[in-house]
Amino acid sequence: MIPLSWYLILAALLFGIGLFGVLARKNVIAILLGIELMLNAVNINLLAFWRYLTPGDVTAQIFTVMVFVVAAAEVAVGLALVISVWRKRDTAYADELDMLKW
Amino acid sequence: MEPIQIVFLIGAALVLGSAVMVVTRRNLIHAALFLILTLSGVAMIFVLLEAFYWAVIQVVVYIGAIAILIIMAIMVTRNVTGDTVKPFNNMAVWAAMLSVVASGSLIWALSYWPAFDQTAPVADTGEYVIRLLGLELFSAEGYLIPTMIASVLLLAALIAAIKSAFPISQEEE
Amino acid sequence: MLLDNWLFVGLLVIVAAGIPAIVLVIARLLAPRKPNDAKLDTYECGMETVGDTWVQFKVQYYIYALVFLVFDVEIIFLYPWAVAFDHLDLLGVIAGVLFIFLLGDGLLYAWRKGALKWN
Amino acid sequence: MQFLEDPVLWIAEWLREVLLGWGASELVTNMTLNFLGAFVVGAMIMVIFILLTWIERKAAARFQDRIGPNRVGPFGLIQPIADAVKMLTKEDTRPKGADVVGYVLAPIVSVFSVLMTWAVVPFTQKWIGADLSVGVMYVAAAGSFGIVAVLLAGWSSNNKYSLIGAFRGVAQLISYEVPLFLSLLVPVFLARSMGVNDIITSQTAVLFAIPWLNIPIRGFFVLAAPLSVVIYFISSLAEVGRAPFDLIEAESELVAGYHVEYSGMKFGLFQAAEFLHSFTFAALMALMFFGGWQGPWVGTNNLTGWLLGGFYFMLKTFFFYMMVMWSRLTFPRIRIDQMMNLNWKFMVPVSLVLLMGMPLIDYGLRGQELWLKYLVLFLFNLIVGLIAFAWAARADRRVKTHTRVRFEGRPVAVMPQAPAAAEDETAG
Repeated sequence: MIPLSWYLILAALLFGIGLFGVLARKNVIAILLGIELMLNAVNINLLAFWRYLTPGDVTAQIFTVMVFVVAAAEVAVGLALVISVWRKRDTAYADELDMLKW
Repeated sequence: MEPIQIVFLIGAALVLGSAVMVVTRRNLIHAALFLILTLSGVAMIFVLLEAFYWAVIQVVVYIGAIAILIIMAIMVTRNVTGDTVKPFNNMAVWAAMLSVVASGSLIWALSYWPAFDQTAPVADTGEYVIRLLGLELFSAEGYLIPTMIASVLLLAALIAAIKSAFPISQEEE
Repeated sequence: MLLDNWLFVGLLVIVAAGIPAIVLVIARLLAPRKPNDAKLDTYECGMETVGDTWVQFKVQYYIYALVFLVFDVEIIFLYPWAVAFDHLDLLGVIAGVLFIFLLGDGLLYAWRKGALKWN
Repeated sequence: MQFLEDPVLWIAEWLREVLLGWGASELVTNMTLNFLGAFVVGAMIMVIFILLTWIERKAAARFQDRIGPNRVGPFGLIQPIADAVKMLTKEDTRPKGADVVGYVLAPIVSVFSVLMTWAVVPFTQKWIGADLSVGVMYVAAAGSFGIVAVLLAGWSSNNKYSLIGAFRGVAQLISYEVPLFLSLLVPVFLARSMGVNDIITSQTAVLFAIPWLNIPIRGFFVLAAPLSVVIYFISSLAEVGRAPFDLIEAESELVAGYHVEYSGMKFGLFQAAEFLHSFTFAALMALMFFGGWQGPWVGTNNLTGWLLGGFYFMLKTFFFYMMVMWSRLTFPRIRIDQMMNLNWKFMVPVSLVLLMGMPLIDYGLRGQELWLKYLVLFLFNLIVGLIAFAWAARADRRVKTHTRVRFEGRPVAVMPQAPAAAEDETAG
């Protein structure tokens, strides 16, 4: 049997890798990739808690649904923004996007 | 070591290895392809967790839709594959340290939790769970309002995305 | 145990990836290999390739993917709804229908906006 | 257990005893048996592919008033073997600048995606690889890898044509996945289960028996949702990417779509994936809407159980495969804008209307007789279909797609001193 700790450690490591991607990458789409990794780590955690702590109750799975919905909405809007910015400014690098800064 | 543990370790190695590649690859398309590998690994982990519905949904939604969308966006915004520019900003070292600290402290904090080394209780994880999920999602005692809010959120996301990515307004018929 | 069912799936992953891989290996062993410059050139109806391969694409493709993504996520809700249908009360049924209706709304918006038009 | 009762289970039991007798542990035995099962399924599908190429060539020939392959072996039956040998010994070029890993991986992923589907397909009542509780969604998940393969092939070839072809192909595949998923939701809804075998067994319910003859009419889901079957069939044609929806390949515009640069066996694998995809969709149609292995005199646990069940399933599957081939060889290719319109402005709205109406009817008739429910659902499908077709025909008349284009003041290649009538000649 696999103890709960294995899943939690895996999720924590995946979260850390995702966090690194978000903080260190320059390209906006690469940052979005990092966010996807972090959301996946969250999902692993939620489902591990469901299986090990409350298998008779699906509340954790409802949270997973919401994570999926948020991930989809975030990707859809985020990428649309990237495309729209790219058309105006011809760039997709986070540190060159300074329209709101002066 | 039990066989199921070996399967888990293979899955975890797949997830972590390809996740590292996702955040370090210079070519964004390669990064996105490694993301697909990571997502498959996560689906495998879900199977081990007996969250079967989520394993297949992971493939359908994440690989079949989100990863495809990301690859398409990379290809639409040309010149961003980043073969020439360095992929990281100047803060990369600090970011690496911060993420090591973040995951390390997460694991450290969790290890004091009494349920940390719990093993899985016996439970019915078959069709019963899906039926319960459908019931909870669509009943007033359950989570009907979050479901409806999620639906409205998706509608809003669709409208916002089309509005911003598709500026030409051409009315039809 | 339910995981036993998935053992078959896991092994089929190996088989399903292995069969085409083995076929490719056999082809590699049998097939002749005499590459030359003209053969390895990018195929473009006999012309020399001009410029970079990464041509820019229309946003149109992206819009379809977007609408597809939203439908895909809503399917997460609809399949459990269909499975649990016998146990739902009237409110749950109406809510599901309303859910599909909202889904159709998004499609209608994209339609009216002209985003679904191929040009 | 007798051999004739169920040969597969009999062999499995025998193998298990042999392996356990050799001192293998329970786990190793289980693994070996499952692996053998997976291998048999995979190998059988590949053998069916070889058979399909023969059927394809023979049927296409008959449709076009030719004879087809008839030299190699009786009726040309050995032709596919000759084809396979040719494919294997053909030179396999890899274009300059191709992304090596992606280029090799794409055809493998393409075949992988099809073979994975067959894990949940029940050939007879008992012969099913894995009776998953999420069977239908599993099928959808396995199909998702096909899109990745298309994108991977198009991108890694380092060719403009293949990249454009891949983009078009992905746009088509993901568009038609929406009505596909929505129409697969209908059998799940009618059976209240996602398991493939559950869906089949819930189609065994007897609606009524024909008087005097005492032949029971079973509630195949095609009777409750004929319009969904139509939508499923059209979108599966498009998912496979064969004519009339072969814009992915579009020989005359994009040379060959996403697999321009592929040759030899790698191309052969794409071909295999395409053929098997059609076959898989035909099988799924038989399973989801036409009762799978159900049929007259199918017993439960005897010779007729597996023999007739497997026979019915294959009969239905090959029938629908013939229908796929029939439409491929009959209809001309449609334009890409027409294809997208057909999907987003016709099939998706219609399936949404169906999905809104059918649950309400079902809820309203909760606790009523089954045949009444089926009758009302059938009529609802019929009415929705009629209205939708009438509306589509009207909309089609309003939008003039065939306006004559006149080239005025533009240099057109006209012969000097041509007759006056030649001015009205238009390019199309």
